[in-house]
Amino acid sequence: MPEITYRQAVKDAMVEEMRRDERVFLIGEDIGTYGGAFGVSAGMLEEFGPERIVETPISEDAIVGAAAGAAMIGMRPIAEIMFMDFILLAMEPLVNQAAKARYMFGGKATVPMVIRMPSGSGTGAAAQHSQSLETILMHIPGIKVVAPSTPYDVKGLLISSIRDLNPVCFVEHKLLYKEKGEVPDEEYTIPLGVADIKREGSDITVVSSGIMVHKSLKASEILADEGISVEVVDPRTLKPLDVDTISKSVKKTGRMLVVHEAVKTAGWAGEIMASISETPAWDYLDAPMRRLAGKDVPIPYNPKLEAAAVPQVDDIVQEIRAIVHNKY
Amino acid sequence: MPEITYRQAVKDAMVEEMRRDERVFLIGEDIGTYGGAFGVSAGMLEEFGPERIVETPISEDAIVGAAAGAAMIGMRPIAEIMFMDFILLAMEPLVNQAAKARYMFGGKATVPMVIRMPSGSGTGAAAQHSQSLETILMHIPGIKVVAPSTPYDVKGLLISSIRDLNPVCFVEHKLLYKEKGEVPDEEYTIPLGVADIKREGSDITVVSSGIMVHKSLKASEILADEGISVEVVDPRTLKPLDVDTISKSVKKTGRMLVVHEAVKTAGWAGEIMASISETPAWDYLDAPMRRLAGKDVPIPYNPKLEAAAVPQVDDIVQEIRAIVHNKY
Amino acid sequence: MPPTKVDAKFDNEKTEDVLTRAEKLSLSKKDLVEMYRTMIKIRLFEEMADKLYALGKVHGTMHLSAGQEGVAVGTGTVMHDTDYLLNHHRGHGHFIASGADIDKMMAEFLGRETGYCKGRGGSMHIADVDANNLGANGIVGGGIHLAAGVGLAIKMKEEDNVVLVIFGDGAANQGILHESFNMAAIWDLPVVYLCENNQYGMSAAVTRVSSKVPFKGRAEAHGIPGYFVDGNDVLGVYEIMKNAAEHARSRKGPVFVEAMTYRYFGHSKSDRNLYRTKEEIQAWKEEDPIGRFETLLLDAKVITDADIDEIYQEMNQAIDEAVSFAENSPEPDPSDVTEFVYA
Amino acid sequence: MPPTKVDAKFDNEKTEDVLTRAEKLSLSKKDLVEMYRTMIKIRLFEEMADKLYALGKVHGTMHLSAGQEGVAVGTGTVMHDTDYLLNHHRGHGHFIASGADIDKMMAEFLGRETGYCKGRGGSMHIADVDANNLGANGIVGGGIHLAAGVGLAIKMKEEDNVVLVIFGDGAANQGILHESFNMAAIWDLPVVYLCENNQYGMSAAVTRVSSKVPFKGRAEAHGIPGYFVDGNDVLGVYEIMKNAAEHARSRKGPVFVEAMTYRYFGHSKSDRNLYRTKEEIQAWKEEDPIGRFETLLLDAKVITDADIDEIYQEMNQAIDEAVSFAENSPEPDPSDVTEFVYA
Ligand SMILES: Cc1ncc(C[n+]2csc(CCOP(=O)(O)OP(=O)(O)O)c2C)c(N)n1
Ligand SMILES: Cc1ncc(C[n+]2csc(CCOP(=O)(O)OP(=O)(O)O)c2C)c(N)n1
Ligand SMILES: [Mg+2]
Ligand SMILES: [Mg+2]
Repeated sequence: MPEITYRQAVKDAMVEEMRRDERVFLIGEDIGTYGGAFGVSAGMLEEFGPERIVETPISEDAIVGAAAGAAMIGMRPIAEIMFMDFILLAMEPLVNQAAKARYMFGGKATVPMVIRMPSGSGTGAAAQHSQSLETILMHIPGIKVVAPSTPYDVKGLLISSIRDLNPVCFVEHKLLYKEKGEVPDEEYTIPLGVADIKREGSDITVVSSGIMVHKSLKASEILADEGISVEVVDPRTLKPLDVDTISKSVKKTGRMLVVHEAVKTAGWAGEIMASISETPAWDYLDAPMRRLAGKDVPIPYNPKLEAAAVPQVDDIVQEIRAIVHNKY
Repeated sequence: MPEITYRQAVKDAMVEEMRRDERVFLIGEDIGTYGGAFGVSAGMLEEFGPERIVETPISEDAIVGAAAGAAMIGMRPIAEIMFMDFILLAMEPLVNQAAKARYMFGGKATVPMVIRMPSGSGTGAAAQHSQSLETILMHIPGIKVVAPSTPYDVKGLLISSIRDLNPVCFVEHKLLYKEKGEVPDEEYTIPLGVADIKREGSDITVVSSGIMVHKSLKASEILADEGISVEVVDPRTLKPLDVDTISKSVKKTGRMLVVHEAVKTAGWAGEIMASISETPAWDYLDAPMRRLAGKDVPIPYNPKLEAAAVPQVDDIVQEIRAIVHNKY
Repeated sequence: MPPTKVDAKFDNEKTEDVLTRAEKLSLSKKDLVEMYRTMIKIRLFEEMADKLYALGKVHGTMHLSAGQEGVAVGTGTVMHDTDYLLNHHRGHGHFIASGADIDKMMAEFLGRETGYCKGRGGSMHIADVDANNLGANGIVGGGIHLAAGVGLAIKMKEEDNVVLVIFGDGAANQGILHESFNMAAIWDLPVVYLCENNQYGMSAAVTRVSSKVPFKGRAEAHGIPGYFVDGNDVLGVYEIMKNAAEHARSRKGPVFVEAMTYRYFGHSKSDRNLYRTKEEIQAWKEEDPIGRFETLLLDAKVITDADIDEIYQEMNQAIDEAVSFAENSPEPDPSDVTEFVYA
Repeated sequence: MPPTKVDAKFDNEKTEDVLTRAEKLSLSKKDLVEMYRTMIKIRLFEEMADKLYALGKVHGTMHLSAGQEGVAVGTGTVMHDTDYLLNHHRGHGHFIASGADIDKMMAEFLGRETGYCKGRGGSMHIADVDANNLGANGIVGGGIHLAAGVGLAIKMKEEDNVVLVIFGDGAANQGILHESFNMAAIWDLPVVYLCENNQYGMSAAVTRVSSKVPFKGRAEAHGIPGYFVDGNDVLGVYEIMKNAAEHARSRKGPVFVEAMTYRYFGHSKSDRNLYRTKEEIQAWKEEDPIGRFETLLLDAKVITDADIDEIYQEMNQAIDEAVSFAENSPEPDPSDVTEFVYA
């Protein structure tokens, strides 16, 4: 299988779907000649023209609203919000309109749209360009939330998201754009709501997504040398959440750590832990469920502070050690 | 002590603080002659005049932004957002500006503002006027979140919120406005971050806030007849959260149920459960921690559906029974 | 005219009698009667809704548009069935004027499974997506961004219709109007913006919370043609809306219309009307859109008193039937509460 | 003039030579030299920042304003120390022109504890709240709502200053501008809105994404006086901004100014400049605000070539000192990461 980048996988999924289905179009800021702030759509303007690569004014509220309006009458918009932080300018159309239309109208509307948004810290862009806000989106009935960690997952999940009949928030991690991975040439999809076991292990289940999957895998390798066997479960879709796969893993390992970059308080680790409490896996727990998450701070500018604000490989290693060695 | 309504307690706190401190002012839609959509500020225009009861256009984004701007230069605005749902139009100034200014500026700014917002369902106002979005606000570093359940708590906490140097989201439940309770004549405050045990008990800890405190108390009475002794802990301040009081209670009872009206997925029950996992109370648990929350739906219009969408007394009773009788 | 808050000349001061105007507008006598009938239907329908509310049969809140029928019917008569409608919270009249089935509307108010939204939406969210009615909206200004997207999709799909988005004077102060205007203007979208200025946004007099009225300057700042019309003159609304819709339909880009009118009922059910006087309400009632049109039609002998009686009788009967349809319809089953979240 | 995107006449076409203009504006020769010096300071400061970035010493991204010094200095010279400033992401020039300490700025870029924000903010969030600089902003349009509140608070506190809020042409399409304009207009707030039109919002040419330019019609639609000025004519900016600030200062309400200018560097560090031509950049460089002013000053013998050399030397030294101050300053301690969340 050829290796492509995460960035390329996003683009390939969009390009292939746009070729397949003329209802699909891309809308957002600087997505044409500039190729998007992260270069994801570079070259798409040439292939699809300005009618389908719709470059907008800086008006996030109207971008998301317009995408929702177009979706309601049968189009399949993909809106690019340049940084996830800016979805905060468009919560009204996303939450009050797109997410609720189907329900409010008694099942008589569909709003098939995707909103792509790069999340996360690590680029030195500070407090207003580094947030991980996926938990907020998970809390809104009617929205699905996808957060892939590999090029393979990106492509398969983005295609499914575009074909989904609901508003899907597709959370890309900006530090992963350069990450490479194998992706088949032939078309494939990954269903929304299915987790993936990124590494099998027997001592502890680590649930993490996006960039934290990679950090967790690195931590697992380090720990393997110490004889600690870590299973890394990547939900891939945060909503709907594949509780089943996680709970099976926890039943097997008896321990769980959730790792996310989003700030700790009211972050989605709580959702995973609450979900596990609701399954029979609870009875198999040999240690308290734990979480390792972003500190409760806006992301600082200084690179050392920035690194200190979110979980690093070493933090994960230490936390797993503590859990496995019954320090809690 | 005289009995006053929850609505009156909100007003009394605002009026007393406005008399005490001329930096305090109220800003929002229809808060003057109309007295606010829920009648909270009725009469305040007469006492304080239009300079301090600042009636705005319908522009939530600018209301919250303006409050933040005024706070940054030393005023103490109280912004009324007519329904909590409309804070979604003002997430940018709240989250990207007000919450972060202090941190981004290296501790050199303070943004002492309160945003009051009525939350919750039960009035037949349907999907866009009935949300309970407090969890979203809890997830934002720099913001405090208060959600009182009684007139006494309202008054003491609102005064503290107004005097706090940070942005405080003050979540009122619209079905509680008519609720009566004792409130002392003399000035008092309740510190933010301190939970209150609303009922003592020994078999199970129920953590709930706002209207769910009342429903939990009713459920407790019913269960008392069956010999189940319920302790009801009301965090009052959802952020910062008084984990200590909750964990002490759980240590004592060995069981915990979190009840909130907010939808279940990624709702704050997860935060409580995760916090308990992080305390020694975990070891005292005799049953899995459970949550009872709003269903993952937009609030429907039909009254029976609307009632079915959020926990009712009977649901709480049944859930507690199941936990105490080891059904999980 | 009563003491309107916005002091400006309308863009189509009328000069001729009703039949001459009608002829110029290619409206037959039958059309005129139909317009009159629809106005009556709306008025009676809302009075019934108010009654049912008072009886505790309608849940929640409700925003009545009595007094604003001139705007609804002048507009509804212009628009095509294939046009998209993004309505606002005070939109019963517009929906009826666009051809709604009042049985299903009433059933929705009563929260029934047979209602337009199967009882999930209520008055504030009433929609008929299959018929291109994309819903009323509980968010003030909540259809304005959607409109840009619908306009964009119309262009992409090469449909030959337009989208009409309706909002109040209060909504005109939401920032989204600016974004939507700008988008519609740069992309020449077939959007008709209709601002129904009923003098108040809840308790806020339009002139107190708005920098400059009439609002058309806000559209013109984006190069969008703006019109200001007497909303209580149903033919005037028809005329201006016809031009406006034609502008959008012939792909000349977006257009903005502001119609001056007045609501008689309180803003919603919690309104104690403290912010306006009885005299003001009375003065506007003397300019009632139905009353004015009725007088014109009677004077021109388009209808007789007997016709009027008959129309009232017919409409009352239709509304009674709607109520009984609604009351005899089943409520949703509470166990279905989680249906319809996802498609 | 180079091929500006916005095709319109400036509101203050200059007719006189520099000394006559200066006299009319009550600017002494010393003032003129000071303005020139500040422009040089900004230019050299940013060039150094760019160098440090290339060396990997500056983290993250940075938005340079080289080419826009005319707007910064024309404006900064007008404003009072007591005025509030709400700056934007491309605001180094404005901050320096308002009297910033470049040591603390450089230290902030390098993420040091001695920086304006103790290394927590960086270029995009640089602020000096004690000196009434309420911060740059990473959100396009993110200061516009704050400005209404600052203006309101100024009125409440009966201060005699004004608030200046600066934003780009791209930001002018955010809906919040409409809300803020409306609020400022109805309450007569002392807000000076300055739109720095550098022809692009990132890669978006202003005329492609904006319905109508110049933007002043958008202010005028709210009854707010609007001005359009050549931003590369520092005296022209000074003149218009002086009138504008005076308007707000004398409590006549808000005012809007749009200054036409151009940025030479890419939008930010990821910009490959694909959306514009070298020729266009070159054409604008021929209208460089520093070059134009320098020529005027030389022609009028306000300065000599030797003075210029000296100014450059002095400024380069100051900037080198700033760099060494920054480099010798401590970084924040990572264990302090949770400080400053709450007051
Ligand atoms: C975003 C938002 N803010 C506030 C409200 C509460 N509200 C409902 S209708 C209304 C007044 C709207 O005024 P206008 O747009 O003039 O419409 P009208 O009610 O007069 O028909 C208000 C403030 C809301 N529903 N949504
Ligand atoms: C709300 C928001 N949307 C998008 C961006 C990304 N962004 C940063 S600067 C910029 C262009 C701004 O253009 P303009 O306002 O003209 O200012 P300029 O950069 O030209 O000085 C964009 C799109 C942002 N920071 N905030
Ligand atoms: Mg109105
Ligand atoms: Mg620009």
